[in-house]
Amino acid sequence: MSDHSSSEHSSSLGTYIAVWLALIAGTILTVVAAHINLGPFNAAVALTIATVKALLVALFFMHLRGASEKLLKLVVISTIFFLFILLALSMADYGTRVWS
Amino acid sequence: MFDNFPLWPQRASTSAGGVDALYIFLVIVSAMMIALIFTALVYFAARYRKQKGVRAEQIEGSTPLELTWSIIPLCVFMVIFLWGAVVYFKGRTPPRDSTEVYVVAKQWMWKLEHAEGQREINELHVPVGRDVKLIMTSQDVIHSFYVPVFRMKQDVLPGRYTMAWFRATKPGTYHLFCAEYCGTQHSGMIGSIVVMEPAQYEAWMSGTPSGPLSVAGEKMFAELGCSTCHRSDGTGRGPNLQGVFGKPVALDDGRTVMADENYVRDCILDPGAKRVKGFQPIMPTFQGLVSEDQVNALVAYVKSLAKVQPGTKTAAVAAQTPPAETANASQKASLKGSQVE
Amino acid sequence: MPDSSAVAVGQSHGETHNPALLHHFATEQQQRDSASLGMWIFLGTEVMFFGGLFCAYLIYRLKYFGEFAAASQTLSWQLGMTNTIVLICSSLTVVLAIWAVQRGKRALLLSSLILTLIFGFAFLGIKSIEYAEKFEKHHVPGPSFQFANVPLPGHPGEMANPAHAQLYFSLYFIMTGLHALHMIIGIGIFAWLLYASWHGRFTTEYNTPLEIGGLYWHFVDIIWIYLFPLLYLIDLRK
Amino acid sequence: MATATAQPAGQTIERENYLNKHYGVGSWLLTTDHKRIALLYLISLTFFFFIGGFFALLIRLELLTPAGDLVQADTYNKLFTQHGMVMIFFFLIPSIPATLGNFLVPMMIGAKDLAFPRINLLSWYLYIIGGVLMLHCMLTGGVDTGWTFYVPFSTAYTNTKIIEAGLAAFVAGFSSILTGLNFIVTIHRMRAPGMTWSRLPLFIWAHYATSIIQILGTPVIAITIVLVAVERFLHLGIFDPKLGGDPLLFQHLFWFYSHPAVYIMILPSMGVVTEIIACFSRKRIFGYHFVAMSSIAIAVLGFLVWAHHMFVAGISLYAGLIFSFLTYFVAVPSAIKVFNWTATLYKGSITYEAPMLYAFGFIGLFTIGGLTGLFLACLGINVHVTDTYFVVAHFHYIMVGGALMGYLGGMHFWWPKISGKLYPEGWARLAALIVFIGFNLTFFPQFILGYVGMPRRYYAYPAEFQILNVLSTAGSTVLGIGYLLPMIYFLWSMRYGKPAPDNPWNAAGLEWKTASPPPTFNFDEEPVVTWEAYNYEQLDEHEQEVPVAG
Ligand code: HEA
Ligand code: HEA
Ligand code: HEC
Ligand code: CUA
Ligand SMILES: [Cu+2]
Repeated sequence: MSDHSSSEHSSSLGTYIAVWLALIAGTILTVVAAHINLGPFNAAVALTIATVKALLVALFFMHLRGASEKLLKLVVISTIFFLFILLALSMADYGTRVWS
Repeated sequence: MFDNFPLWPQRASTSAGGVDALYIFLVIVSAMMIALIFTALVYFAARYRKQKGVRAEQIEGSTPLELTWSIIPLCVFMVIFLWGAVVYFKGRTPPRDSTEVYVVAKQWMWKLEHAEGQREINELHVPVGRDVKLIMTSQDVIHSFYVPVFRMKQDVLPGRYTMAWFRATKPGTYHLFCAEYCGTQHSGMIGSIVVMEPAQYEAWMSGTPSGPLSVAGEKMFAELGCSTCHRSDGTGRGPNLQGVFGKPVALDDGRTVMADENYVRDCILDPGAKRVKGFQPIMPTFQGLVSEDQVNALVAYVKSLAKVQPGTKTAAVAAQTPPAETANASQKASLKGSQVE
Repeated sequence: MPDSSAVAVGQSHGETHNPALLHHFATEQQQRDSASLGMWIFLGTEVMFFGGLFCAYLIYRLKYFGEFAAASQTLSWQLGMTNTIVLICSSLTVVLAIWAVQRGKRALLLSSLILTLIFGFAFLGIKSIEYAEKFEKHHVPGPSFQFANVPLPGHPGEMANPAHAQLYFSLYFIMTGLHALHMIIGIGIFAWLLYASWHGRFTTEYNTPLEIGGLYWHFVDIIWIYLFPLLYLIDLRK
Repeated sequence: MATATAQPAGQTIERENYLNKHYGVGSWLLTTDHKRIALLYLISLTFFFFIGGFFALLIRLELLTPAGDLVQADTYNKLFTQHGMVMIFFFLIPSIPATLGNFLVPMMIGAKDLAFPRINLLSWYLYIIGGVLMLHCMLTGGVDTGWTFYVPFSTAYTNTKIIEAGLAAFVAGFSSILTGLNFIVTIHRMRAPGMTWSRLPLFIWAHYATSIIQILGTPVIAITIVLVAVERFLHLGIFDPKLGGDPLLFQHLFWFYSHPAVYIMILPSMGVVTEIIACFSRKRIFGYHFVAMSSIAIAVLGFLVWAHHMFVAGISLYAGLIFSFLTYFVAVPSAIKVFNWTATLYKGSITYEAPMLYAFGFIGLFTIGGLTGLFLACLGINVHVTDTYFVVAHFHYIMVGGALMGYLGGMHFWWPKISGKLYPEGWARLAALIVFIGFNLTFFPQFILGYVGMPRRYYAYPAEFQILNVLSTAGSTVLGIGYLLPMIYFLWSMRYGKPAPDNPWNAAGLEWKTASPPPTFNFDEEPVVTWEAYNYEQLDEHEQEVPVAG
């Protein structure tokens, strides 16, 4: 059952600092990108950067990467999947209202 | 009028038959499934009841069997779905050129206005054999317009129009129910639909004093000052509304929408949401200044203008060939946006 | 491997085990794994909790594009960015604290925890500056809300509908307010963790509460990572 | 069977068990023993069931005559609202998971307790806080929105106690989330050695699927309630069309939870029925893996279909098509289950103790309820029957005929384990029969009523609907008696019943391998599992007469 996983071996101090720097850089990048008019892509770029940042936090700070067990990843993935369903199927109504 | 112990509702519209047929199909399918399952249950229960010396036979299962009883039901389901979808599609798409009735629901009554101008409360007179389209909205909470004998139901929402239609086939007086719970007197929000032979209907119509709804709308159009901007000669600051209704309109933000009842309604109550391309955003909102009935009249008037040949500078025309100066203005605006930085 | 260094103190079952090991678990590893799985699942529920709000935001933003942009531009991206950086720094101190406790570095543990709390308060402080500004500008939804004569970005001369702008601010306050509530809870948790660490409750072997608390803190950070662009940035240039 | 602690049946000296280990109020109210918490739940749930049932009886009495004569219109509206809320949030959603699930999940997988015993207790307290709020709300004015809380009626037009009722559901929701969380972690982390995933009883699989829904669905209703409360307090326009809000957004969010929630109510019951059928036909379940996976499939697909409650609410035509289409997919795993149960009987060695009678009742009524769900999911028919008594009949068939039957069946099946006493078999069979007859008499006429066009939530109705309503009311009194009976004889048996042997049904499953009632940590030794679930073959090897209860 419980295969010995957990965060016994957390990453090294160097990794943490690097991730932290990357997060700061991401923040600055997203602010800069927001000042450029990319039309509809502003939102896409901002959300992409946010997702990368969230991934960094989850993988390194929350030790999702180190977790040898797939289970935790499964929890994360399925949560995102159901969130996606909520948004996507609501849009199935709102997005098609103009046609009917 | 009403049978005392009904087991089946009367059919009084063209779509009722279709719904009933589908229903009967489903009843038969279900009855067959129930018969199958119950027979199996009862037979197994009796045949394999515990007997001395007879042990149960352990059976793992069988993938082919599992697939059979997943796929066959799924196919049956798909038939049900498709058939249901067709019936639904028909029931929700009003035919062109139907007679229009505006419905305003409020706690706890129905107000109905014929396009010809007759106003009724909790009672709707319609002739046999004519398509009637209902354009419905609510003043307060959600209600639902339900006529069982027509097999027709549609929620009535505040803040927008919902549509429904029917064509009555049988003279008589039928129930009109409010089917969405709407407060204390929800169950008292009952009216009747009076279906009449065309001749009788004409007599009823002429016996009821009125002018067409669009005429009332026209008066309001002048009183509210709409006509100062929307001139029929195209010289106003707003688009000429002739010939607008029922056509696609190009909007400022690049979308193109159909000028239907909801669109006109939004134009009056929330002009900011959908700006017509090529015009200044000067039209004020009339939210709070006009009642639901008045909005209906205005909408009816704008619709009546659709039959008039479009003059110049309507939105539809403007959409194709935007007047030079406004087009420039909007281009400038977007350029300005990207030039910062 | 897990129960290796546990100190034997008298127990009900007469086995030797760590006092922090609850009786219904067989091993410490099992207990730790259960706790972290439990926390991850709880975070899943939190995602869906905020998910309802994201859904509302998505739908109204598409519906009232202009007003959302106009309202969004009244926010200060400078303050938003500062807060983002503050939170990121706090996340770093949280991992440092765990790193420290696993290596028995008490001083680093305590100072990281204290820093985390400071960052947490800093975030709330900045947030309250922003809220105060909204009050002054009458941007708080309700009877005193005002948003008259604000042009729509990209459409000079066209004014935003105050009711729709109010929708933006309603969602803004509910989303950031719930996020701030989570921050306050997080600060509570970390205050307790600091207290417990001070008293040497955590060892190189047993530090599950720190890890669990850390997961929560990082999660709150992630929510902000999405709120920041959605509320402050994506409509900056329209 | 390494660790079976066989006890001679009918032993007189009471062993130490979870019931008699400690005495006193404190030892119950502060317990972290999952079995005691299950009993706490059982008592509180039963209380709420009778309150909800009491409302139901008043509803039925009012509907005896077409005129609104027994109560006021407002009172009637409160009656069905509170009937629905109490039955759903305070009875059926927690019913099986919090009682039988709480009691059995750790035991069936060979654990000493749930992973988080204190959270388990917390979840009971949350339930009680929610329940007390609900009671307070009902006693000081009540709510009249229908259990669906549709806006803008609930946010702007009613002056009843929405906030309090919403808060009650909110708190109860967290109780439900915590239960689900506890189950998932327990099932993942606490299984006894050898208890692999494919050896899990299907009851566990059903609870696992249920927990997924509880965890991912409930938070959405929680935030929706928050939005309603905020809207009501401050009137922000989130749902008010006058301020640009969209009332349908509420319905989307509400049903995003509340449709999956119906599977929270039915899945555990399906789990119970699976156990019962295996035991009383002395067979392994036909197609174990398909039954297990169909539970998961129901949980996942259940999230894709919510807008089938909104076909005439003003959603787009295309959304209607999409959601109707998807709804049919969630019916397939239910079909798989029904067919597998039936197939399990084939070549079995079947006996008809009370739990089995309830299980038969479940299959029959659930099938009817489910098939009428297909009517509702069919767009063309939904337009006519939505918001009529057809819907009322559909969901009572599933929830009362299905879920509640399963719950009662489970209570009978595990009662010897829970209480250590045997219930009177004859009475139990009689009760099952009365419930079955009363149930059909109450709710079958409502299908007809619905198709003829009687809208739901009507306090007065046109006279031509009366006869069918009278039948329904008559049935509900029979049904009431059917539910009172078990309550009486269960209580009776606690004092006067014969002591139960450890395994009165000679059933498979770890819970039967420990004492009745079980000791505090469930097993005297940690069990090691070396056999498949439903190993009735082995159990019947030494064919001794099974001691039949009663
Ligand atoms: C436990 C509760 C529960 C369960 C399990 C279900 C299960 C299903 N429900 Fe039901 N439902 C409710 C409780 C439940 N429902 C409630 C409470 C409401 C009303 C809420 C309110 O408005 O107050 C409701 C309302 C409701 C509606 C909306 C009605 C309306 O208001 O317009 C719809 C529409 O699609 C629907 C459909 C279904 C379907 C398709 C299933 C399916 O899952 C059923 C699947 C099962 C089977 C299909 C039977 C077994 C299958 C076979 C034997 C296969 C063989 C068959 C063939 C080959 C044909 N339900
Ligand atoms: C688990 C869920 C559940 C259960 C078990 C029941 C059980 C019953 N329900 Fe209910 N019902 C709902 C869930 C449930 N219902 C929901 C969700 C609604 C929709 C609400 C809404 O529209 O918002 C509804 C609505 C509803 C209506 C429609 C009201 C309307 O639309 O106007 C009716 C009408 O007949 C009804 C009847 C019954 C009956 C007769 C029972 C019977 O099975 C009850 C039998 C039980 C008893 C009779 C109790 C026995 C007790 C005694 C005899 C002792 C007396 C009591 C005291 C001394 C306190 N219910
Ligand atoms: C101050 C001038 C003004 C007044 C008064 C005015 N409008 Fe308008 N209207 C406009 C302008 C400009 C537009 C085009 C831009 C837009 O869509 O807002 C317009 C657009 C419309 C449209 C959409 C037309 C299309 O081509 O798609 C309708 C319908 C409409 N108005 C109806 C009315 C009604 C009904 C009234 C009175 C109750 C009214 N208007 C009053 C200026 C006005
Ligand atoms: Cu109007 Cu119900
Ligand atoms: Cu549903």
